[in-house]
Amino acid sequence: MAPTTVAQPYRFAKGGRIDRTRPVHFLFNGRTIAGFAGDSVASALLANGVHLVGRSFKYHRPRGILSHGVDEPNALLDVSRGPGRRDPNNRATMVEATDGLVTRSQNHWPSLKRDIWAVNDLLAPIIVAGFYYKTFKWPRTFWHRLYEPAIRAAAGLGLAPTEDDPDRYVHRHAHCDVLVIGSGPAGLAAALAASGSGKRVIVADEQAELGGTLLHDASSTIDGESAEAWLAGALAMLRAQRNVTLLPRTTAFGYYNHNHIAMVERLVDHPAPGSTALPRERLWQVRAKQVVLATGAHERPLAFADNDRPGIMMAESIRVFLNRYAVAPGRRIVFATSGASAYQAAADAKAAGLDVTMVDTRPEAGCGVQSARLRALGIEVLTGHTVLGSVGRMKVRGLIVAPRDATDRIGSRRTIACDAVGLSGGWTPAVHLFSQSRGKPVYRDDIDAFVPGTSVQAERSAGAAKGTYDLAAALAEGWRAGAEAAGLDGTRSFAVSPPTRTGFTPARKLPTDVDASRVRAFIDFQNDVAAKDVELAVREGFESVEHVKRYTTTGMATDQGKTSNMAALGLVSDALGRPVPQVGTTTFRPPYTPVSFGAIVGQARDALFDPIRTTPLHDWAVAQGAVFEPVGLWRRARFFPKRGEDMHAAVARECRAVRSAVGIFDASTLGKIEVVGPDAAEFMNRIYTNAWAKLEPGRCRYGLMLKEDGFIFDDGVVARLARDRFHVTTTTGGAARVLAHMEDYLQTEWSNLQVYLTSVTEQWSVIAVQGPRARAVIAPLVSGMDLSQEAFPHMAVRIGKICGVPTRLFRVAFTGELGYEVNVSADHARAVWEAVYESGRTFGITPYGTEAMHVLRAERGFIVVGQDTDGTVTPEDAGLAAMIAKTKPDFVGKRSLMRPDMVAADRKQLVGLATQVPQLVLDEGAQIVADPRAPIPMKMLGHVTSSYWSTACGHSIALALVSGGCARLGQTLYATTPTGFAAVRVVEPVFFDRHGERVNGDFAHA
Amino acid sequence: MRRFSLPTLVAGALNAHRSWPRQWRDPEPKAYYDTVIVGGGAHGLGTAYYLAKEYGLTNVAVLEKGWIGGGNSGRNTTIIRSNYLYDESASLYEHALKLWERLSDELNYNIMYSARGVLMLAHTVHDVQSLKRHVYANRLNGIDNEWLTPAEARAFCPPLDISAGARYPVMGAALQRRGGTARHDAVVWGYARSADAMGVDIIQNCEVLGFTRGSGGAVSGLETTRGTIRTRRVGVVAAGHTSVVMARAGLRMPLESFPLQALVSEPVKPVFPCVVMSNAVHAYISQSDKGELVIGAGTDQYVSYSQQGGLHITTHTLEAICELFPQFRRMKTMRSWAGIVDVTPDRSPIIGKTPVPGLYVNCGWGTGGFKATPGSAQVFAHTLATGEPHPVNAPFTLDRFRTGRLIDEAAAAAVAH
Amino acid sequence: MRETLGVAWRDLVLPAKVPDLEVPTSIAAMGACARFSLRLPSAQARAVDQAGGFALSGGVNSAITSGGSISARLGPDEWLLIGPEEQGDALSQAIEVDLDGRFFSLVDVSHRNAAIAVAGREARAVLNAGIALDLDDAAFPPGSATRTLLGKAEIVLIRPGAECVYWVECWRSFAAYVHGFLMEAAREFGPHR
Amino acid sequence: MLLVNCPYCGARPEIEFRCGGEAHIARPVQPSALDDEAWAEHLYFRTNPKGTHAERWLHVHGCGRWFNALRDTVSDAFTASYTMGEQRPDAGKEGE
Ligand SMILES: Cc1cc2nc3c(=O)[nH]c(=O)nc-3n(C[C@H](O)[C@H](O)[C@H](O)COP(=O)(O)OP(=O)(O)OC[C@H]3O[C@@H](n4cnc5c(N)ncnc54)[C@H](O)[C@@H]3O)c2cc1C
Ligand SMILES: NC(=O)c1ccc[n+]([C@@H]2O[C@H](COP(=O)([O-])OP(=O)(O)OC[C@H]3O[C@@H](n4cnc5c(N)ncnc54)[C@H](O)[C@@H]3O)[C@@H](O)[C@H]2O)c1
Ligand SMILES: Cc1cc2nc3c(=O)[nH]c(=O)nc-3n(C[C@H](O)[C@H](O)[C@H](O)COP(=O)(O)O)c2cc1C
Ligand SMILES: [Zn+2]
Repeated sequence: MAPTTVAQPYRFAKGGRIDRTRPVHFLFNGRTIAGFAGDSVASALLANGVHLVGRSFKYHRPRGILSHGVDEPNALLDVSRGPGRRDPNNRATMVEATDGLVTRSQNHWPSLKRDIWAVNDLLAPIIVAGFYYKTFKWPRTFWHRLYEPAIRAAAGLGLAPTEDDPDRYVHRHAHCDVLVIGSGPAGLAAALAASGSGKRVIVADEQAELGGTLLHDASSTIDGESAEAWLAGALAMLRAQRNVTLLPRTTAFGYYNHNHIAMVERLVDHPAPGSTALPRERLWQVRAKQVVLATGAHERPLAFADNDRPGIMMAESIRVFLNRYAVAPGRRIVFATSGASAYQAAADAKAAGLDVTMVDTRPEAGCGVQSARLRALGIEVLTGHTVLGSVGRMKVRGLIVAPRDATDRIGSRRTIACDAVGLSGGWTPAVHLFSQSRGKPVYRDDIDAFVPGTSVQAERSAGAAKGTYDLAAALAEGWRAGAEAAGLDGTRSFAVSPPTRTGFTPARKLPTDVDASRVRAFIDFQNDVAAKDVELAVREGFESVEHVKRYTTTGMATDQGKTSNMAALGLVSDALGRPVPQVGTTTFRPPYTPVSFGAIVGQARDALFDPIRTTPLHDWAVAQGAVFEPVGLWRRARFFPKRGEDMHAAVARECRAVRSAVGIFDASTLGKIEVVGPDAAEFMNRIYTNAWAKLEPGRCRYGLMLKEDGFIFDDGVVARLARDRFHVTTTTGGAARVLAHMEDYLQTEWSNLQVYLTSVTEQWSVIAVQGPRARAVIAPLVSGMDLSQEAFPHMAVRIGKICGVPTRLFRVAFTGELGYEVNVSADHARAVWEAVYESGRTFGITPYGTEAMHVLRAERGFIVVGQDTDGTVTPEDAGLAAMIAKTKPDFVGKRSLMRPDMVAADRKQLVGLATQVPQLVLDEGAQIVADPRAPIPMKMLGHVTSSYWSTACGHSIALALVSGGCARLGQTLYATTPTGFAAVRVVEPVFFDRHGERVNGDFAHA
Repeated sequence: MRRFSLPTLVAGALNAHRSWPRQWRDPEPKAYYDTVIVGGGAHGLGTAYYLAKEYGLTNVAVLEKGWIGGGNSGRNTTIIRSNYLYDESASLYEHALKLWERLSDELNYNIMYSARGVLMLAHTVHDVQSLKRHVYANRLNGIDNEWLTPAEARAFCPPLDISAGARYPVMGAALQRRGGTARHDAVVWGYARSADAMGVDIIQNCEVLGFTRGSGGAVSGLETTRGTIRTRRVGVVAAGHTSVVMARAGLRMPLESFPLQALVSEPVKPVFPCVVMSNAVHAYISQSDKGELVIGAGTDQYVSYSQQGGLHITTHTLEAICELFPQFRRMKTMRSWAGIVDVTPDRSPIIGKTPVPGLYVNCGWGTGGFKATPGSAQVFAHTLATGEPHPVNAPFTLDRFRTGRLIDEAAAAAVAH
Repeated sequence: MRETLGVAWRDLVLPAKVPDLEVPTSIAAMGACARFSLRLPSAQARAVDQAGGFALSGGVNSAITSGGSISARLGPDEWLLIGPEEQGDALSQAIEVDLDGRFFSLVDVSHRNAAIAVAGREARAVLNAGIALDLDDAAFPPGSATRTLLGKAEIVLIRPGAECVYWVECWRSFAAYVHGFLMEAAREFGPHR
Repeated sequence: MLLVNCPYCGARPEIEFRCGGEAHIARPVQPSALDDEAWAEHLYFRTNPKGTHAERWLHVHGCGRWFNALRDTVSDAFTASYTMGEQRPDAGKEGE
């Protein structure tokens, strides 16, 4: 077999799992790259002889493709799939080659080949680990103006997206009995075993194809079949089962509490984007009864000088490129290894017709039969050698090796010419998810690796993820894990031939013949951390592996150290002379590989970000041109501007209408709770500060509610409908928390009370009709109720009909005017509203919004909880001492009011403020001081809580909380303004209708 | 202490950095210390530093159960600001901010304090009232904080979406220009190095397991995983673990510990110039010098010491981030983590004496104590050295929960209507 | 349903449609219903067994359907009773009669809720875009009902019968969100209505 | 996200619940009889244990019932849930 296609000079004519009938073309740095369906961008680049694909983070060294999978630290590309569909830092090894992709290398200027920032490589002796902590401090202002911007510009990898993402993302919750993560031999065996139980099985694998290492295993047979055929058979069997869900392109990235596993499935990036109704990615949240982790293992590179040149890659990756993608990463390949698995790669390369040399760091005696077998294939095998470096700049041209003896004496150097190098420093089981599940990995000396220890959650590991590298053993282990997870007993063995080549000798940093402290042998390729950086950190006292990580940044790149973490902790172990298990690993954290914000957010964007709650009268308000404001999740009409009116004009007009004639207001968002039961009054007595026992059915009362800490929590008008039934109203924002507060006390403290609570917020829409003409407006519409002053006084409630439908009619006046709040069932609200509006036309009925409502209530000195109070205001502070029933032995919050600081004289109390300049409307939030000429920091006495222009008063009005405020009536104080201070006089917090006479409206006229 | 500077760094390069000394020693615990600090976070190490530097107390040990900085000091989103509402808080955080501004010089360690500005967004009328209240209060307290219109906010932070059609449109913002971020680990290491140089013993892998008590119940020593240490003055600065440590002295605390999460995106070139916080949608975000977007999420709802939180918490935050910055939907999270924060009922810290003679506590920083680090450390050192609170920490007593004089910044930002 | 004889018409928050079982997913708002929230200590429920024709015998999180009515038990002492719109008054009276003398709370919530039927082969996939519960037949068999969350909205999910038809009830101000959410989740399953 | 066992509904995802903090802190029958210290203790002081924690949960988006549960605050594993008013199942063993 030899590479043939001209367009893809490194592509074999036959073999691999690519589909030669489906060519694809994409751009890399403007150049068209040809590949086939089934290629990754990395394999297609290699097929075209492209190795240089990026620049490193710090030194801007030329970098190539190191691996074939998710562990890729170097080959990070900017990928665009059309307008708005561009994002940085994609692993070339994981992006499927598709038509029309536009890919670019990153982190260089002006070009990949010629990168100015590469000067950093010359500064490398200075810019070692942690250098920035030692310098850039002088002169002080330079940090912010010069050094930091320079560091920032040099760092970072790709360019953040700048456009809104047109793609969709969705979520899916799923449950299963057995979740198998990884579909290599271990995972497939597990799935096969588990599926037999008939229980629900989900198999997820991050690769485009299921099969794991079987996808590139050209040499093994399983139970007499080729690996490929066995894989096909296994998949066919699984596909045929209804209880099995197979999810390729699905990465399990987070293992959370109680077997909650988060996975992301990629749905559209592989075919042409935008062509289907499919979302780009789906976030799966799986609650699994049992989990099988068959996530395989990651290969480790070897650490030697200049081990990072393009063309130097993992040995197993070479095997993958050869067998799965039918690509030759080079024609003359040197393998450098400290273990056996690379021999299989070398054999496969040789079989593919490539020129192969094998360099093994282990002594001949340590290599067993492997070296002899390889030599028998005609491959030169150098055992007992070290690697001293590489040559080549933009691409490796040779590997410098030398013999070493048992005492690490280095023999004479030899440069082996090559165009690709395969490294293998052994394997690291992917224990990420196990560790996230809170399991503690334990160190196995024989394989120099951490493997899953005791399970903490309902999971088990199998295969290479557990350090089982032999294929037959991995299959058997997978089978057993799957069976056990499904509650079956049963083991199965698999006949595999030839036996897997396993075993290696850990090599932290290959011995060298030059000053080791000057050698840059990279361990974390992406973050440019060399072995000597780790050693420097340890020398400076950063002994914990966590300190080393943070000081050197090793393992902190986008690959999270998949290829480097073992090397780093091995080096720490060597430097400290402490065994590896005592050094320990750093913490594995989600996500296993980076996950788009979009996937995590899912549908929650635009209109689905947060529900927008609207009332049944919303559309009417929209049609009237209302301007809305968000209040919690609600949208409320703030004002109803007429043509040419700004907010102030509109509000002034709305207020005037209410004061002089009649206004109509949508108060439907008020919280409403029906309190029912023989103990309802007793319950109300305990929850509210005031007394309820004597409130007669048919009457309303303003209620004040505290939290147990004594601070005002909520308020509202409460109607007693019957002895055993109250209709409670709460503030809009308080609806849910008041109900929760009540339920809490009812269920947990006073469970003996016979009371039930039901939210009726949305059952009843509330149409407030306020103003001297209110009665006249509704009178023609109501039936079954006597609206006369005597029969239906202020603060009364009646049940009857309006427009022929039931109503709970409240006579209340938050505006201070004669007013009704018409409660009607929500579906009737629009009809009733329109009828009221119609009926009011003759009186000039005017719809008003929340802003006017605020002005009107402030003119009367009515507080709004949450605006005039915050969570630090007592009833006394708010001027509501009268609301506290002196006779009640207890209510929620009462005890707290007796604490020393709750009765202190300097507490802030609610007062009114009159500005010296009547036109001036203070800012809400303005602070109040006694002497504006006092030095800073100035003593603040309080702040403005509400402030409006009052048309009714002809001047501005304000409410404020002022220290010792009640004793300051008449004093002149100063409130802050955007430009300075304004003089204000402390007044009673009532500005209009001081004695509350207007609530009788047209009755008074009558 | 070998000075850190560009010349010494270059000199270091000449010998391949072989001769840099340890930044702090690894001493064996002594039998007796005048003062022991429990907790090797930035607050604890800073306390030891100021004890040595400003009060000449150098027979001091910092005991850390793991590795220094491994607690919240090493896992926070590094936001620094001082634009707090109440006088008590404002003076505490401003005290710290002034120290931040010269901390790199003082410690001879570049802690990368970066005053890039903290922008707090208002999305509702109520937010506007609340943030203006802050702006005015800050002004009178001599703390910079200014009110910006939406357009001004966008000019300061170009990625911000200020379109009126947003779910929660931006109605304005408060900007503290002196606010920003710092390199959290460097703060820990810088304090450790300077404290160590003055003789403070920093003892890692040393967990405090119990207290020994002398006459009148006063503290006489500590039981630790590395033996008994005698001392008459102990300052507990154990953040999320305060209740656990204090329980060993027989004290219950007004604290609950919750996992608080954060996450970083993959690194990208500079795209985000400042810090943005939004209380209404629960998000805060900045970009680190290395390029990651650093995003703070919320706490889980239950007490936990697990340093692991649920996915729904980070989801909630990312929703908000993408709402404010829709262009970041294709950014990817690279790592998420949690710390355990100790939260008091009024979300303000407790710094001062306890009912046990000789035992002092500095805790309750909850989700926001990194910004206070130098200030907290300095006033706590004062309290430990003199036995009396510094004026700045005088209001932050344990006693306030009895009297009701709470310092409740969060309650002051109550949700409207 | 416009105004007739001065009686207010009833305006549904979502226009009602008929569910279509032939397409992969069908999302259809339901017509008006009479609904009650009944609260009754569980011991009392055992004693009376039914009220106004609504069975009270089911376990927590079950729904018993008879005729046009559903009795969904959402908690040990809580039922959501759904009946034909026009029988609202008659039903409430009948319930009160049946429970007379006992401690209970009956609150009319007919207009508080809106209902959307999600039907079709992919109904579960659509619902599970926002519902974290296991909707498999074994876990949520016909005759199940529960309060839960769909995305950020609280809903009551009822599976009245054996077909793949799920009844999603939510407070009316959440209806636009719930409906939008379901439509968004159903988009990938092609034609639906 | 935890899987919380509601005594009425069985295992449900945490998002359906609201955690109400430490359990078995009964509201004093006569709060006014407590001195400031004892009242502060009731309001604010909590065990906050590292280990088994008895805590209150509300199945707010489910059956609407409050109940108690035991959970280990290190592993986050629940060991029991029980209805309001029931005794703590490991009574006598707290504080271990
Ligand atoms: C995710 C996250 C984001 C945050 N974001 C911000 C932010 O943006 N801005 C901000 O100002 N604040 C933020 N904070 C809060 C801030 O991190 C903390 O308030 C601050 O770091 C506390 O510092 P500390 O030194 O007191 O605590 P820590 O750094 O936690 O130190 C306490 C130390 O005590 C040790 N210890 C505990 N028990 C014992 C024992 N028995 N014996 C010995 N040692 C013990 C611990 O191991 C730990 O190292 C955030 C916190 C988190 C978790
Ligand atoms: N010769 C050696 O020394 C050696 C060493 C290691 C492995 N191996 C070989 O590796 C194979 C082991 O089989 P196996 O099944 O354990 O592993 P595998 O590598 O064949 O399969 C693991 C699969 O898990 C997937 N995966 C990993 N993490 C994932 C995640 N978070 N989400 C979704 N998918 C994820 C991967 O894509 C991969 O397909 C055997 O063929 C064995 O011979 C050999
Ligand atoms: C401001 C800040 C920036 C961080 N940046 C990175 C980063 O670039 N890469 C990374 O892997 N982790 C980063 N982390 C997270 C740490 O790796 C680690 O998760 C965190 O300190 C908590 O420790 P733990 O995960 O070991 O428990 C960062 C943390 C913080 C506080
Ligand atoms: Zn329940």
